[in-house]
Amino acid sequence: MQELINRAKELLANGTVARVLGWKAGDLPYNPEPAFFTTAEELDNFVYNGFCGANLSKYMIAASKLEGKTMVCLKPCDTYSFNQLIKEHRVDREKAYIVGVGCKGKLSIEKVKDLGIKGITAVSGAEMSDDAETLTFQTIYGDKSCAYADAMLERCHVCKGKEHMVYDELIGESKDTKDAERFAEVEKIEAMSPAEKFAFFQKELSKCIRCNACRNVCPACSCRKCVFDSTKFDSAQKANVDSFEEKMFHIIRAFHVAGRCTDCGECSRVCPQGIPLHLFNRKFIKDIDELYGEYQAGADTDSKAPLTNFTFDDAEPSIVTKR
Amino acid sequence: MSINNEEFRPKIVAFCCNWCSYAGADLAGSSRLAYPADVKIIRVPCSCRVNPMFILRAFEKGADGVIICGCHPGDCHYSTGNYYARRRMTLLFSMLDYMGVENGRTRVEWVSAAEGVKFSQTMNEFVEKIHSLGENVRLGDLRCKN
Amino acid sequence: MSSAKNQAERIKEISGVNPLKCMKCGKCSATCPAFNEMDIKPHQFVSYVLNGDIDALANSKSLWKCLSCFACVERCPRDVQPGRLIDAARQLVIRQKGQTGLAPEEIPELLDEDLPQQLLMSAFRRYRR
Amino acid sequence: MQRIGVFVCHCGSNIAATVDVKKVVEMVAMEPGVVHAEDYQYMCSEAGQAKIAEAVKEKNLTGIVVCSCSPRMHENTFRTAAKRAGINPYMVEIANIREHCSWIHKNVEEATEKAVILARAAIAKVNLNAPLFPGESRVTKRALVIGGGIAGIQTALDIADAGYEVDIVEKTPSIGGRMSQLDKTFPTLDCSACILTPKMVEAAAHEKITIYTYSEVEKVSGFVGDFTVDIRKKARSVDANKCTGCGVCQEKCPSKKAPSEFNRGLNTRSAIYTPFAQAIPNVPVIDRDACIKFKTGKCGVCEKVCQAGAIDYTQQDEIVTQKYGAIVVATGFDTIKLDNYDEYAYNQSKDVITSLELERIMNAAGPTKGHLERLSDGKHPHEIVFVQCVGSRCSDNRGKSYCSKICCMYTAKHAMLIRDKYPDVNVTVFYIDVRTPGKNFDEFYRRAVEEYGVNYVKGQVGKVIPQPNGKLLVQGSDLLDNKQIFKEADMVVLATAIEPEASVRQIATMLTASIDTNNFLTEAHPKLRPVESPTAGVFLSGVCQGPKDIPETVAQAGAAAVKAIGLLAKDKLTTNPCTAKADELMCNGCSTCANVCPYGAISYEEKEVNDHGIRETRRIAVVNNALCQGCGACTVTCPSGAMDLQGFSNRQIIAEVDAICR
Amino acid sequence: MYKIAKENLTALFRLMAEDKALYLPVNNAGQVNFAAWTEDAEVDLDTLKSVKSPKDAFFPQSENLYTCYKDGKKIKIEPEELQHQNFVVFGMKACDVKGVEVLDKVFLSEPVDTFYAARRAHGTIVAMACHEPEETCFCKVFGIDCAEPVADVATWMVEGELYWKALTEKGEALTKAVASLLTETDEAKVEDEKTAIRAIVEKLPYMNLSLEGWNGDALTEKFDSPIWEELYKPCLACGTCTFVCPTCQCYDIKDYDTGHGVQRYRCWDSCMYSDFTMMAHGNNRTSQMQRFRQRFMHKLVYFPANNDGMYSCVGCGRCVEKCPASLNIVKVIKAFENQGGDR
Repeated sequence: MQELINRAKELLANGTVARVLGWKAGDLPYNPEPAFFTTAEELDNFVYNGFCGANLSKYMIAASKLEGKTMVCLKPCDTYSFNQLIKEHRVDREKAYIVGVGCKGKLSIEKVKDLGIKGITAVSGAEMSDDAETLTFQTIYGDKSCAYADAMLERCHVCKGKEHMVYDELIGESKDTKDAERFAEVEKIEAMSPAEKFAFFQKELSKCIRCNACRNVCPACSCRKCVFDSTKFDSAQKANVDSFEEKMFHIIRAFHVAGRCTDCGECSRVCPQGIPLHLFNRKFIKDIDELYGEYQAGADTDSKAPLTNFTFDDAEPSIVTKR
Repeated sequence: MSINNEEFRPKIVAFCCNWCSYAGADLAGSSRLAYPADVKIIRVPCSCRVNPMFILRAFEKGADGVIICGCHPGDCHYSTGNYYARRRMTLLFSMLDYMGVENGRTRVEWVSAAEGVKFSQTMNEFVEKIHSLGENVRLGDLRCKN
Repeated sequence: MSSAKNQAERIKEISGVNPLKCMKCGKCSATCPAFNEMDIKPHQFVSYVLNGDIDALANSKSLWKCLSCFACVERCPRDVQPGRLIDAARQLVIRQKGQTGLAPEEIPELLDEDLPQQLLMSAFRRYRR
Repeated sequence: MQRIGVFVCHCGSNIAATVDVKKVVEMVAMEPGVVHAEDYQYMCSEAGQAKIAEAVKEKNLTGIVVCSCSPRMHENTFRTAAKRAGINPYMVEIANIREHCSWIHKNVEEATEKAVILARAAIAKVNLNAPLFPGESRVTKRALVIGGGIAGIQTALDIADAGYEVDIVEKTPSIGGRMSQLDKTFPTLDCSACILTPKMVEAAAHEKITIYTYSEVEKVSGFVGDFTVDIRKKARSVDANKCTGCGVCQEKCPSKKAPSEFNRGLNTRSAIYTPFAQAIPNVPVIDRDACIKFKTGKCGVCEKVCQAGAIDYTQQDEIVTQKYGAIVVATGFDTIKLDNYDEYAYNQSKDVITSLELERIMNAAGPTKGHLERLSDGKHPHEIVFVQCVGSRCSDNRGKSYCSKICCMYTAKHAMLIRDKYPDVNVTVFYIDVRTPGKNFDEFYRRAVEEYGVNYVKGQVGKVIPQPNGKLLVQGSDLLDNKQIFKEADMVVLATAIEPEASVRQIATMLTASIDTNNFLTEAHPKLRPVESPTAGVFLSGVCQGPKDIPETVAQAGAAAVKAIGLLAKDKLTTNPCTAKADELMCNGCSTCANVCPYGAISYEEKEVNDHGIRETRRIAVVNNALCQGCGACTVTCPSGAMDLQGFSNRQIIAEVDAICR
Repeated sequence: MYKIAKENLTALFRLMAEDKALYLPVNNAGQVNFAAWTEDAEVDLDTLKSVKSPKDAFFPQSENLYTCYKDGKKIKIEPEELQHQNFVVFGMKACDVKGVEVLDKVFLSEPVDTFYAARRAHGTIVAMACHEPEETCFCKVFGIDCAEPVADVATWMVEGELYWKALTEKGEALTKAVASLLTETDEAKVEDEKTAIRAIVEKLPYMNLSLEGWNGDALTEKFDSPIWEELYKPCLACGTCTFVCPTCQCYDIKDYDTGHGVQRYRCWDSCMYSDFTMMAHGNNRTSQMQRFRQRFMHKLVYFPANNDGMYSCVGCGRCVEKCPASLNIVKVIKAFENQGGDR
């Protein structure tokens, strides 16, 4: 972390960048927030630890409009999003000085709390410097601990790997934290009967409060005006009046990012109701991989996206009934 | 043969591309090839004009089945439209299936302007399928039922 | 008849070959090193399977004359791969007879340093299922 | 709110027998926006149209719904009627209650109910219709022909004869193309040069034709009627205005080791060269890779011997920018590479040749001065084997899946010519099928067999094995005799598959013309529009569209010319108003829509917008109405819905859906 | 003071649900929210905070107002029925109860919101003390005592028993209705529990948060502060904070075409949304900074200005827990405190 701060100060000082986009220490041990830093003093509040899960690439859309370059800290998986944004002309590569930061798996405070750890006042083991296997918490109800991996975000268990897809320089080491099959959950649902599938999604989506956090955090959902906020489709609804609206919203949300979604997992991370939203996106990814060939959005900036491409002998839609 | 109100009368929306399938439906008409009146056709320039939102919208508002018809692959009036439609619909249908919607409720069929018989047959089959599936309860908006 | 049909299906399934793709150019026969030994020629194999005449095929000399060199597979312009059909037919026959011509235990004593590996593989293909 | 009039047609009894039209009128009258509803015997008749006009006037209608036959039948009729009555023709919608209703249903109650629903959908749509106006774009009265082979020459001549300016861009130093490399042509056996050269000369002399040889298309922008093209004139190093074409430079050039492209590399040429004697223009080119002056700085022989002082070593590439109304692609073909076909020993023996190489050998101006001899040792051959379908009709990935179409005929030609000139030579042709559809084609082939004694063997060659004695052992099958044949040949001629000229890919990309998996350009419709590309204003001539022989190529060249002339003859183009349109404030500039547009109609502009008081420069999609054909692919790929299709807008279609489902 | 053993709670719920609707914290697919009680509902009284606040019970996320439909050429209007069935909300925490008080200020002052008023009239709140407050809690800052909730009935969960104390007439009535299941007891255990809770509260990190300078008079100074420009930047403009908040009261009114008529309904709105207060001419808040500022100015300045100094924040800490960008009202208050507000 100190290396990052030093480098950021250096880049600010020598005029390479006009600002730094990273994370600022929060007021609790686990809630750092994305932040822009413009001076060396501000950088004293810079933090980078296991709780810095936020994918900063989307903030670069706004930063690309600003004067001068922005040093942005991107984790390996964030760089896929950044590439995808370059591809869609939403960020300016020239305006970014990308520091690829190391990542050893990011933590979910929700998972920690699910383990019964509450009243947290201090955390150790979440720093990037040590390779702790265990997280230790000081709480008002006594000291608690848990395995690092048990507190990791779902997405880190299916990590895409420790390579950065785009960067100007790399600082810090990464670890491939993959210990689960990416499509295992999707396959589990696919194996269910239609009634079970329906019940599963109905139950999950019944929790949706239409807060739009999943959409707003998504680097692929970068529309100036979302179709669900627009009058053009007569689809601008804010309420969960009836279960259908959530289905419409979530199907279309996933469909609109199909072939563009890098599977960064931010949607599931931010959902206040813990809906496994990645299950929608990942279903599309799985289908695309199986039907149109392996495709990883954001692995490059010039390949043709699966939904803006075709081959003459693509599968017919009836394949759905045959599988 | 009078209409029995008790009987399930499905609402079926058929999106037909202007150049092949709509003409195929016209041919079915001029050849007097009957299919149930439950099918209502919406004319679109090309199957690639069909937005997944239109399909979900139809289900929301009470449709029991939605079928999309376009030119045969390779025969698209706009040369490539139906290829895009094919991918979009495949993914959408797969998602609906994944969410537990009965997968016979949606269908894509390629019908050329010369295939009046195929059009009529397809519609007969599709209506029959929807009859076997019954009313669409999984995707409808309750407010639209009365 | 129906069993012949089944057998034909079985051969297609084992080999993964679609005999309908054959355009009857004869390049397989043109290229076959064992052509003269064969009573049913490689290109005929394809049409025999196509026509479901499996008995004739099963009883042919060709089945055992094919060297499994796969020259026909390599050169077939339509990707029909007659060699695989022959292979599959042979397999079918061996399975039916429940015999296995070569046991792995026998290999070491048969082994000759000058023997090409390919021949060994070929022998396995032919004599053991 | 619109003021809508609904007109329900009886169509005699066609509709009225099954649909209770009075009931329909009664029901639709209650729909929102409807201020007038009536029925009539024949809405399309003069009297029916008059009723529409009358209602428009009396009730001040802004929109019209006609419940009648298919819009494919009378949409235009009613649009015209509306226009005459003073409302925008695009404010008319048709509810198809004949083909889609009365003709297929028997139960009156059911059919009437459906007719009402179809009418409601049309009314719901018209409520959201907006007047649309076809645009106009100008037409530059000049055509570009890419490729100077027989296809390009013929197209250019036809267009020029109609009185329009035409430019031909040819990448080699001379026009003439593949046909100039041929010796004789089937089925008449007349000499290729004798029929081609006059056309070349005519094109060169035509006052309306400008020929850019040794030139390539570098960039294309614009759209139908108004293309702007950059042509790169490669440096020739010879001043075409000064050169007299005397040929001394070529004679004296000390560098003579460059392989001759014209002779398929069978012999060599000088560094300064014209590809062949009848080249047009008859101005040589210096091959800078082979020229000693360019390589070492020393030499300059050509400059010294040129009396006209035409040699100019300092010449640079030049870019010519020109506007065109129409573009014809005539890029032609080449034979495929045989690297994947080791079994034919093409790369191992000089005596295994392609048919095109045989053409050069047979030609008096060719490497052997027209004598049939083995390239390995110059000996006269006695046994020649022809192999058909080499690389054609291959569904594996070594060759091409299609039939090259011309091989059967030229092989018959070659066999016949050889047997005619050298009766001592035995000719064997291994064939899979002999395909001779065409006027006098089969007769021609039969003559080869019956009169010239060419030995046709039904079967393919499996292998060609060069022998130590210099002969070629051909191993083939004779399927009719069920035999394997071993034949010792002196020469083997391979009927090599043809494929589109490699440069066509780049050209297609520049033109946004689509291309199929074999790199042939796609036609707008395989049956009905075979010489047009789906991209408006781009036409296809010759083999770039698919394998063809000379007469077919010439016929297609003429057809492409007529299509181009038809376009150039117009002063203005009327554009379809049902085009896509991007909402500037919603557009993300992500380029997704442009990626699916089959017409290249979408481009991007950095544009300053005022988004509710926030002024900023944004990348925004702009649709070119002249190019957009209104398919709507872009509208669905646009996630925000910024891209919409006029006449079939999202809201309109949703309104129809709602009306049907309610 | 009464008590009931934890294992008898199901019987209690069943009894209450006999003639009333009963809402209480239910675990649905891993998340605890207030929902109607059913026999197979997974009731969870241990989780401190439901994801959404229980304000839905009185101010649902969406509710129909009236329906218009066509009768020939005429249009008929059918108003939605007001709440007429009694209901109980069981398990609300002290902060959530205070949240309802905030909503009362909005909806029960003139003009009275009849839909809300009907629900308040028919609803009985059974509150529960917070056994183990968490680090995100800061209710004490707003004068709330989570050890002793003020509602129709107050309850405490101590050592496997629920202690029950009616505080109002409605509470007495409810107590009477379920008296068969309750046994009388003294307050000794509850007093210990209160002490214990208060001791924990003292240790919470946010307990010393100072609201100095936040009041109705601070308008111009706070509004014009440059701090907002920095603070809002990570904000994603989602509505999480507003939708989990027990006091957010903004709603939008929309129409839904059912095909048979048009339903006019209202649904929660969020000041974080770009179309918040969108009017025909556009929006009077054009940037996310302005919308972000609106939320906090409303809670800490505008609302107290109009409601005798009452803040419209109750320190429940839900936004602290749920904000995807880790922003929250505490950080805002602290930022002003650290930087002097008008830097």
